[in-house]
Amino acid sequence: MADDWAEAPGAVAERLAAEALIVDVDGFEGPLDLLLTLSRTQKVDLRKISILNLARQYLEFVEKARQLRLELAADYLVMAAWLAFLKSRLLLPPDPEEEGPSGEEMAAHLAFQLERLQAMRDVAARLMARDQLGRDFFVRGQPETVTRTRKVTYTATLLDLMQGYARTRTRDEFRPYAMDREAIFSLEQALDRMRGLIGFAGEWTDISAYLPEGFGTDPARRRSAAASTFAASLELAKEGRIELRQSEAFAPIELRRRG
Amino acid sequence: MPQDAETERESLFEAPPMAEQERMVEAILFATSEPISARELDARLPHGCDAAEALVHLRRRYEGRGVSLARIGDGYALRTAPDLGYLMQRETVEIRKLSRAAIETLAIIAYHQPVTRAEIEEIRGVSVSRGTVDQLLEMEWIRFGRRKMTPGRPVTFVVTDTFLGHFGLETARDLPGLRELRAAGLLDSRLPPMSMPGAKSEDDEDELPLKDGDQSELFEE
Amino acid sequence: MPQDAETERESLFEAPPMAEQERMVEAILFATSEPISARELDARLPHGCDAAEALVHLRRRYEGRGVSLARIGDGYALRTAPDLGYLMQRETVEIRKLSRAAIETLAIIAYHQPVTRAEIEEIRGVSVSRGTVDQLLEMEWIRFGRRKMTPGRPVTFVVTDTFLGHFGLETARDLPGLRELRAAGLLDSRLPPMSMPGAKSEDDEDELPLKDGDQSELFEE
Repeated sequence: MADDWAEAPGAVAERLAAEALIVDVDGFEGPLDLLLTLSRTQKVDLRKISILNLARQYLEFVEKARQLRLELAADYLVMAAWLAFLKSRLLLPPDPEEEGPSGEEMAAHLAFQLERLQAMRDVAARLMARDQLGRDFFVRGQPETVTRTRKVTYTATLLDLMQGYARTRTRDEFRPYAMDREAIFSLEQALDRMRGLIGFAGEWTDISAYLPEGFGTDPARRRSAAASTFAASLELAKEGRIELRQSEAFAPIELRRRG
Repeated sequence: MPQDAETERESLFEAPPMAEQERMVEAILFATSEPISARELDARLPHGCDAAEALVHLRRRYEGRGVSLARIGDGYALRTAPDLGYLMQRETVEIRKLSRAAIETLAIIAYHQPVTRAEIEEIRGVSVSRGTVDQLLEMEWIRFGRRKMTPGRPVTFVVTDTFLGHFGLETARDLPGLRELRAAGLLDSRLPPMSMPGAKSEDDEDELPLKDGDQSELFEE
Repeated sequence: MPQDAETERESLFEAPPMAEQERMVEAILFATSEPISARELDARLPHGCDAAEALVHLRRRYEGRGVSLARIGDGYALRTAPDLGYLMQRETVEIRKLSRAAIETLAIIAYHQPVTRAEIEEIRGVSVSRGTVDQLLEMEWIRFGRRKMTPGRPVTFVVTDTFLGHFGLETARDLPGLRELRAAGLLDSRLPPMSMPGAKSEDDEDELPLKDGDQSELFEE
């Protein structure tokens, strides 16, 4: 390996450069950044760069890093593997059987990536070199606040008015109605209750076991609870969470958890 | 032009031309957060500048403009022209729905006018806040009617023509009665719990529910 | 109706002469440090004014002065002339030092917008740290754009008017070198051929770093 370095023209400078790169490996922002830096040693337009040379440089770099027992992040090694593959593609005659992009296509894309990254760095530098607010030009130092006066106008519709009146006049009518609701067990309530309980329903269980407490004795309340519990179990069966069965008409309905 | 001024200053240490000094003073006055004196300006301007003279030019330049050079104590500052102060105010008109308390009070006045505050409170079952009545008065939807010939001679409230105009009514008697409201399906039987006796809505915060005694009297009616 | 009365009253007056409109716009812009759009100006000026025309006059008036009228996206604002920045040491605000990664990410967003995180990573060849994006978002230099109509519907980033205002750009089209980059095809989104490192799926939102085990496997290859 050392012989190779010595034989190549300008090898000393190149080796020094390479060593400097290795020492500074933490300073690179990934393999593409490293490739871009390496490509500068070719001293040509990025469009005319020799990807083959670049791949060789990169692989030598990685090899040297391994000899120095420097730990390289995984993506550098992924790139090394890929460049080795690219190198073989570029050197060997194309295999007509082989699928995927040709070596030239891959090389062209890498060249494009390097050129694009360089271009973005150039424009980033141009952007930061522009006059900047707060450094080169300035905003008004004594902004005068715009005072906002808010005028609120209120409105109401005839419907609001009539409903409002009806509300005040019929308030008493709603009291017994509110009491009525105590005898009702709604579908929502039944669903809530059953969702919480079906986790434990491994075995076939009579659906009447799911009636809420206090709803079993009073006929009106029992009727309401039975209807909503039955409707809720249908809903849960539809959701695929439970199975239902009934051996014959009017026989007890049984349910169990599914799966 | 600016570059010329700068190179001139640097090579000959000559003061920039007055026009340039003027724009320097203009920029500094624009950007400083406080009024700045002529002495401070001199200290910030290149050597040999005459801030006082530049200020005279600048003041003249801004004469009659939307901005003027104001002198504040020892300092100078650019200020928007005093006659344009009204542009620095923005009036936003916001249309809000009347609160439930206001609507109910208004409705009772419309249906029962002339009606005293005590009567309104009796019907609503809660005390009527001064703010609610004031708001309706201010909107010119209600006004004071005749005093009632009962002990204490309480004031009464009636609705106004503005009220009738807003709701498209010829007279308050045109308002539909309870039975008609019910027939028209306007009596919402599923009231939110807020409207339950004793429960207060947010806008009713300043309203105190009447004692149970008062309320039950009403139900007996 | 109060609204009708108002519009009627306003239309009785003619719009003020253009010179007056110009000083009104001048006063409003002078009073604030934030850009204001022509539409907002119209809303604040008396009925019948034409802010857009007044702005044209005003821009001309401030040409070559110490303060100039800048256009920032949809908005207009007065700013000191950049060549006088050296006079303003006292006003200079500490501009947060951005990392190289943040600067490059910002440039990529500005030149490629709307751009996804995956695209930024493709261009830079490294993953974009959350901190970098957060910092740019916090500075209000970038914001989320529309989701891309590609699988996973990834979010995109675009630059803001605050960014444009900071760098004295009227629109993102005025970015330095934009035309050359486009002509050179460097702004095209060219997908890498399969099997390239970095050719990953778009919706790779939270990419996990490789485990140590994976790394050592690679060494053996």
